[in-house]
Amino acid sequence: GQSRTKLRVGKAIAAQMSFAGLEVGQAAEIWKEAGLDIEIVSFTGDARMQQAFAAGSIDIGLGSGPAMGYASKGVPAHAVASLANRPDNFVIAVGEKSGVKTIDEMKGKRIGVTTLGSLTEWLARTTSARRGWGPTGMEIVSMGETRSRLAALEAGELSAIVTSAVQAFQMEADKKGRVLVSFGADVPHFHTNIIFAHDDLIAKRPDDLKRFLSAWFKTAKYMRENKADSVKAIARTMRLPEEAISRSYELELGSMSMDGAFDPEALKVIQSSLKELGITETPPPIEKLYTPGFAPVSSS
Amino acid sequence: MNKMTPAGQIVSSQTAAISIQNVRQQYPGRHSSAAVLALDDISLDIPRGEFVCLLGPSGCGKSTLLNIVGGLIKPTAGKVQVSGRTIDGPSPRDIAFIFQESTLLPWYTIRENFHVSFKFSRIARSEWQSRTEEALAAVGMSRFIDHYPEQLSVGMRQRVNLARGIALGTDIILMDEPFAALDEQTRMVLGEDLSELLAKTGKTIVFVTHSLAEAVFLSDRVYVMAARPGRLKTIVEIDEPHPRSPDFMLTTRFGDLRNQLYGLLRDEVREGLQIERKSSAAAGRT
Amino acid sequence: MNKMTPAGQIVSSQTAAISIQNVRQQYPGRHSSAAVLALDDISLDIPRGEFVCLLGPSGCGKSTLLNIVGGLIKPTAGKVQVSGRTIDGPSPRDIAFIFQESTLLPWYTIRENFHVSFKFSRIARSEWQSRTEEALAAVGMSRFIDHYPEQLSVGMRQRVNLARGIALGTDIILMDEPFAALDEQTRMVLGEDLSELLAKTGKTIVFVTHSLAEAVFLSDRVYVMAARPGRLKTIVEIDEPHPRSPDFMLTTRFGDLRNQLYGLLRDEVREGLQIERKSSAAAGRT
Amino acid sequence: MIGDASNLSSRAIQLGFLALLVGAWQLLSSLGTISPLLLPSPDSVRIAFVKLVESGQFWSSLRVTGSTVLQAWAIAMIAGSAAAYAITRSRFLVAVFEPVIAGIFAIPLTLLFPLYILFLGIGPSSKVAYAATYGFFPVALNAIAGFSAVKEHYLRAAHSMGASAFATFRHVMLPASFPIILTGIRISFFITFASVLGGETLSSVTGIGKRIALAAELMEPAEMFAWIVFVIVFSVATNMVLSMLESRASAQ
Amino acid sequence: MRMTTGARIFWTRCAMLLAALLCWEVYARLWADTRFVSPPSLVLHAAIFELFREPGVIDALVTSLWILFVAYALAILFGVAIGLAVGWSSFGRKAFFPVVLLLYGIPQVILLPLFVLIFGIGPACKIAFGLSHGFFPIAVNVISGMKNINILYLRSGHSLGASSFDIARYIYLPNMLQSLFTGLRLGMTLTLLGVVLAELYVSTQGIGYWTKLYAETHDPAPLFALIAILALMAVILNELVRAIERRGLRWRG
Ligand SMILES: Nc1ncnc2c1ncn2[C@@H]1O[C@H](COP(=O)(O)OP(=O)(O)OP(=O)(O)O)[C@@H](O)[C@H]1O
Ligand SMILES: Nc1ncnc2c1ncn2[C@@H]1O[C@H](COP(=O)(O)OP(=O)(O)OP(=O)(O)O)[C@@H](O)[C@H]1O
Ligand SMILES: [Mg+2]
Ligand SMILES: [Mg+2]
Repeated sequence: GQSRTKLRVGKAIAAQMSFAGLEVGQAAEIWKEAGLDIEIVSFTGDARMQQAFAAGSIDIGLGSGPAMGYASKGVPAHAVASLANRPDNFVIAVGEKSGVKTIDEMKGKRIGVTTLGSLTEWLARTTSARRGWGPTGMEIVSMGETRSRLAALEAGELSAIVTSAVQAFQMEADKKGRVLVSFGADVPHFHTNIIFAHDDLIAKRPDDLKRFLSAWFKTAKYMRENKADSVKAIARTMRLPEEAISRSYELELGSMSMDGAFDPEALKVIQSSLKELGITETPPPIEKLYTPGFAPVSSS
Repeated sequence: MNKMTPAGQIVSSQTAAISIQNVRQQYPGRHSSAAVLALDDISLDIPRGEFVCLLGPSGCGKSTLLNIVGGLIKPTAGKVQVSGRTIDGPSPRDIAFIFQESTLLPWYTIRENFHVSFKFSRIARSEWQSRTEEALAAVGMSRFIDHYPEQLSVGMRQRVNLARGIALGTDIILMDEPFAALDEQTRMVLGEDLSELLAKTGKTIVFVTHSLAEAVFLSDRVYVMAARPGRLKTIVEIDEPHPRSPDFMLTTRFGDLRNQLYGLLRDEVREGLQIERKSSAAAGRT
Repeated sequence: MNKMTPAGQIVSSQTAAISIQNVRQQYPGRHSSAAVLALDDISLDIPRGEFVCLLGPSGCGKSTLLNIVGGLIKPTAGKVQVSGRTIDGPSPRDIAFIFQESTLLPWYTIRENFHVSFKFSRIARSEWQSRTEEALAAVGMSRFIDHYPEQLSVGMRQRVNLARGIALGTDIILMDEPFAALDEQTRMVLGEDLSELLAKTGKTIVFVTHSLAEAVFLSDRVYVMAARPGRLKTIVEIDEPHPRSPDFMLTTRFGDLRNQLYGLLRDEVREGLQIERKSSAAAGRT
Repeated sequence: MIGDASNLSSRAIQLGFLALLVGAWQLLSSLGTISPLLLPSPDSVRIAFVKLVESGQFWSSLRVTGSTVLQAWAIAMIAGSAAAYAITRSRFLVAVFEPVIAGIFAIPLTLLFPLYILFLGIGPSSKVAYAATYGFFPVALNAIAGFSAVKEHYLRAAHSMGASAFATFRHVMLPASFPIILTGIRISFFITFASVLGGETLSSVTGIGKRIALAAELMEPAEMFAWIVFVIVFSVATNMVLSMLESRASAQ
Repeated sequence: MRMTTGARIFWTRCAMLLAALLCWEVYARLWADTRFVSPPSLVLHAAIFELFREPGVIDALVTSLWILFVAYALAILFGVAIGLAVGWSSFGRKAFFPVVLLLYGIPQVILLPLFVLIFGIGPACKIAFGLSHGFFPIAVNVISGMKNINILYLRSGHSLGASSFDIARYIYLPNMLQSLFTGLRLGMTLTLLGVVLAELYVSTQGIGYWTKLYAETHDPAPLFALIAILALMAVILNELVRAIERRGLRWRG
């Protein structure tokens, strides 16, 4: 057939449902139709993915909202579209053994997040701040991958963890914990996930980038319209039971952006969060956070 | 003591310091065909307070026998008794062993080597220093007390090795060619020392040597061994009191005894070598 | 050739296979005070085709000298010429070196040891097998061709070591006490072989020994060394054609020569030992 | 005299190498082809380092990591050499266990790190256990190699003098196999150190590894490299102590 | 019937393995939290019915195996060569050994981004990173193994006119066989570790990717199966090397 444009697309973490759109798009041959050949590269956190941008190893990256701040550190990549907005798909889950029943009991307790400076940390801090405990009202511990967090929970070292809804539901299914709160209500205006593009791609091959974005949002629409097929593809990708995926599917898709548009309110929240997370010392101007002109994308 | 006995005689085991009874030693080879029968049914008794030599062609099993007596090798068959007790491992309180090759530990100086040996043998620490110095002086090696073994010549190492064995002060000393790397004069001086030591302290010494003169000069009896497989051929008695003076070497009796030993060994060695040469030459031709 | 020369003479270097000129060797010690002067200004020439012996008390620097001639140690001062060329490292095409201690590699069988040596010396592969077999037969060790060195007795190892050095077929052979661990009979047989080899092939052989009889029986001249520091004392000439028969040993000339050597060495060794004993005893008393 | 000259020139070579390394680093970063996010300039690292040292806040991290490393390393050394000693008592045991030890070491333990958290929590003890596990193998394997290469000859001599098992170990086996065992101990140190850092990166509240991870996550490469300087200084210092012990042991 | 020593060793090892698996099975079934520990039977089941049914996993394993192989071969090559060069003389040891140790002291994980920069995200990066892990134990062991040489053997070699290669091949190598092979064993595992770490850091469709996926599920069986297969790969390469070692150590009887 005709030669397709190659794009190297990074995922900040391997197993996240909204990022699984890449595989769903592959299964549904949406990338192929758009003339794209994408190579999926997964990382163990936003920082690593941003380093890969700096090393010029990837063209596009799917990461978290707070990672927008890395551009001001000199990473040659910028946000080009929103991938997911309200963090409905993120929750605080408590371990069965912790004895914690409500969020108010979490004050002064240990909570596990993936990495410091990450979305999960930010969510934990925000929750604490909203409860009037100050940003460090809960002791935040970074624990990397899921198994470590679960292990620490099991060992009684942590009372709760910040995790995705899918994981939390799986915990409930295992009778090892339960969901305490979802973040959606706490943070109505937010960009949970962002699509980043390397500056070279933005400057030199804007058409390829546009083609990618349009295909991505076509995938998003497809996911919304074809739940059954998507669940199957996602379950395969994430190696989780279809029921677990199915259960959080509405939540996840509810937060997924269908056009990538940036929300000024959300940008402001992220801008102020960068300092809280310690990513930047002074909040960068909002215009520096993203590159306009690519979103919104109409998914025709 | 009943002297002048045929090969394989049994001295009353009351008086025997070492009694070797029907000892056989077979070394396994890689294939069973390559196995070597080093000793074949050796029996002999070594009376207490005697200086005996083991004499025999190269490879006849002298070191093997000494190792067995020292309890370092378990014989394939037979047993060894030392002072009436059957040996089942080294008996360091009774026996000092001077190995054919230097066993000085290369990572210690001569002094440290002595001290470690004393420590191994559980000799009181207070004696270490004096024993070391005396023993080294006796072999003319005092100057090298703080040298490492590798800084010594081969003969010097051998002297140190010898001195260390004697310094342990055991009743029985097994020496495996302790003089091999020494010049004749040094041998003689050290040999006289040994003779004197024996006369003074009544130690039992078993001594392997290749020098016929040395064997005659030093020993009360010479056990002559034959090779392939190693076995006892004859015992030659040297009836001359210790300590012996160098004049003994000038007597005709000394010459006769030396010649007797020479005759005992000569044919065997020569034939052994010759036969092998011929047979291998023949094999080479086929 | 001008024979019968005083110590330190210079043979016309045209005819000299090895010419040693003002060689000094100082070994560094841990402290500069512990440094050992092993050789002090030695000069001597070894004529081509001769069999010469180095004789001297233990530790006088014989091995050191041989190592220097072999190009294995760089002397502190002086130089060595072999066939007119100044030596600056081993010259394996001209010189074979037989070490005082066995240098058989323990991880190879005897056969493999030979082959590796031949490989090192760049000898054609086609000759390996026959050279190995012949050399081993000559020392009566054919049977053990597939044994590992550690499965041999010390004397057997020494014979193999000797055979390997000779098998290299160089014009000059340096031997450092190759017979030390052998019985007198075996020594004699192998010595006669060497004598024959010399007569047939005109090789130059430098031989270190502690046996006076051996020195007289084998060599054309004996270099007698003195110790502390090692230096050349005298040269004794043995004017008897090769190959020599065992009957030579029965002549009075043989006895006289032997006694001459004995006298040359005796006092020195004895005094050396005695002085040290006394001085150390004195030191022990203070 | 001779020793001094070769000492001097070997020091010179080492300094030269260090200069070369820093020079190359300087050159690379001033060329600008490598993003300073990946390779910060030596100067910025120096500034960050000085800042760290002046603030004094490095001290607590260094203490936590240092003590974790030393504990884990000590456990690894003792357990490793004890196991090796026990195994080398007989050839049969060596033949049975050496491959087993090598085989267990082949498991990528890093993937099982969560189990250490499960059993030991997120405090230093999980890191100690994790790093000690990793550090055990090089010590054990090297000590097995070292002990079984000891010349029979020396053992026999000690045996003939009636040496106790401990004395034989202390005066014969240990010195004879010292270089090889020391190598195991060295490798064990590096692996232990790397494992502690890795463990701290994966989950902990303090320590240099945590600091490095934090600096990496916040994209502060200069600070990250400054922490690495601490790591290198610590490991060079430890190795110098080992080398000193080594030259003392084989003093000549 | 009397067993040969070889057979006894083999059966003892089998018995031990079996006993260990049994203990693990019992522990995992009775007490362990099944989200972290799987009994071996389930691991086996997962290997057969999940891993080997998944072409992606098989491809990843095959890729990893050859990456491991290449990285290991290079680690041996460089480790032995540089080890020999440094250990050749006491001056070399004194001057360059500290340099090797200094380099070893730099935590490699931290330099991974630089590896990615230089070698890209393909196999080259993983090979280089595996090599950087496997190299050091080999080199360090070679250097210390050379120290134990009996000088007489070297002298004898020189006197025979042996080339440097000859000396390395016939004297140094056999003499240090045991420490060399210990280095090779350590190097094997660490090479594997390096490859896995690189894979975890950036993974396309390699074992790193699958490891991360399986790690996120609440069923450890496939993860354990994957780890077991990785270890098995290392053990097999190890045993291959051991066969060579055994030939070399025959002389010890
Ligand atoms: N490597 C060394 N380091 C320091 N000193 C040494 C070294 N080798 C030899 N010596 C010293 O040099 C002197 C001569 O030693 P050498 O080995 O040449 O003697 P030798 O004549 O061969 O003695 P032997 O007959 O005992 O073999 C001795 O005093 C010895 O201590
Ligand atoms: N470890 C061993 N393995 C196999 N065979 C051995 C071993 N040790 C000795 N032998 C064999 O046993 C025989 C006797 O050896 P031994 O060392 O006792 O001889 P020896 O009389 O001491 O000779 P030498 O005078 O040469 O020292 C030899 O044929 C030798 O090959
Ligand atoms: Mg012997
Ligand atoms: Mg010598």
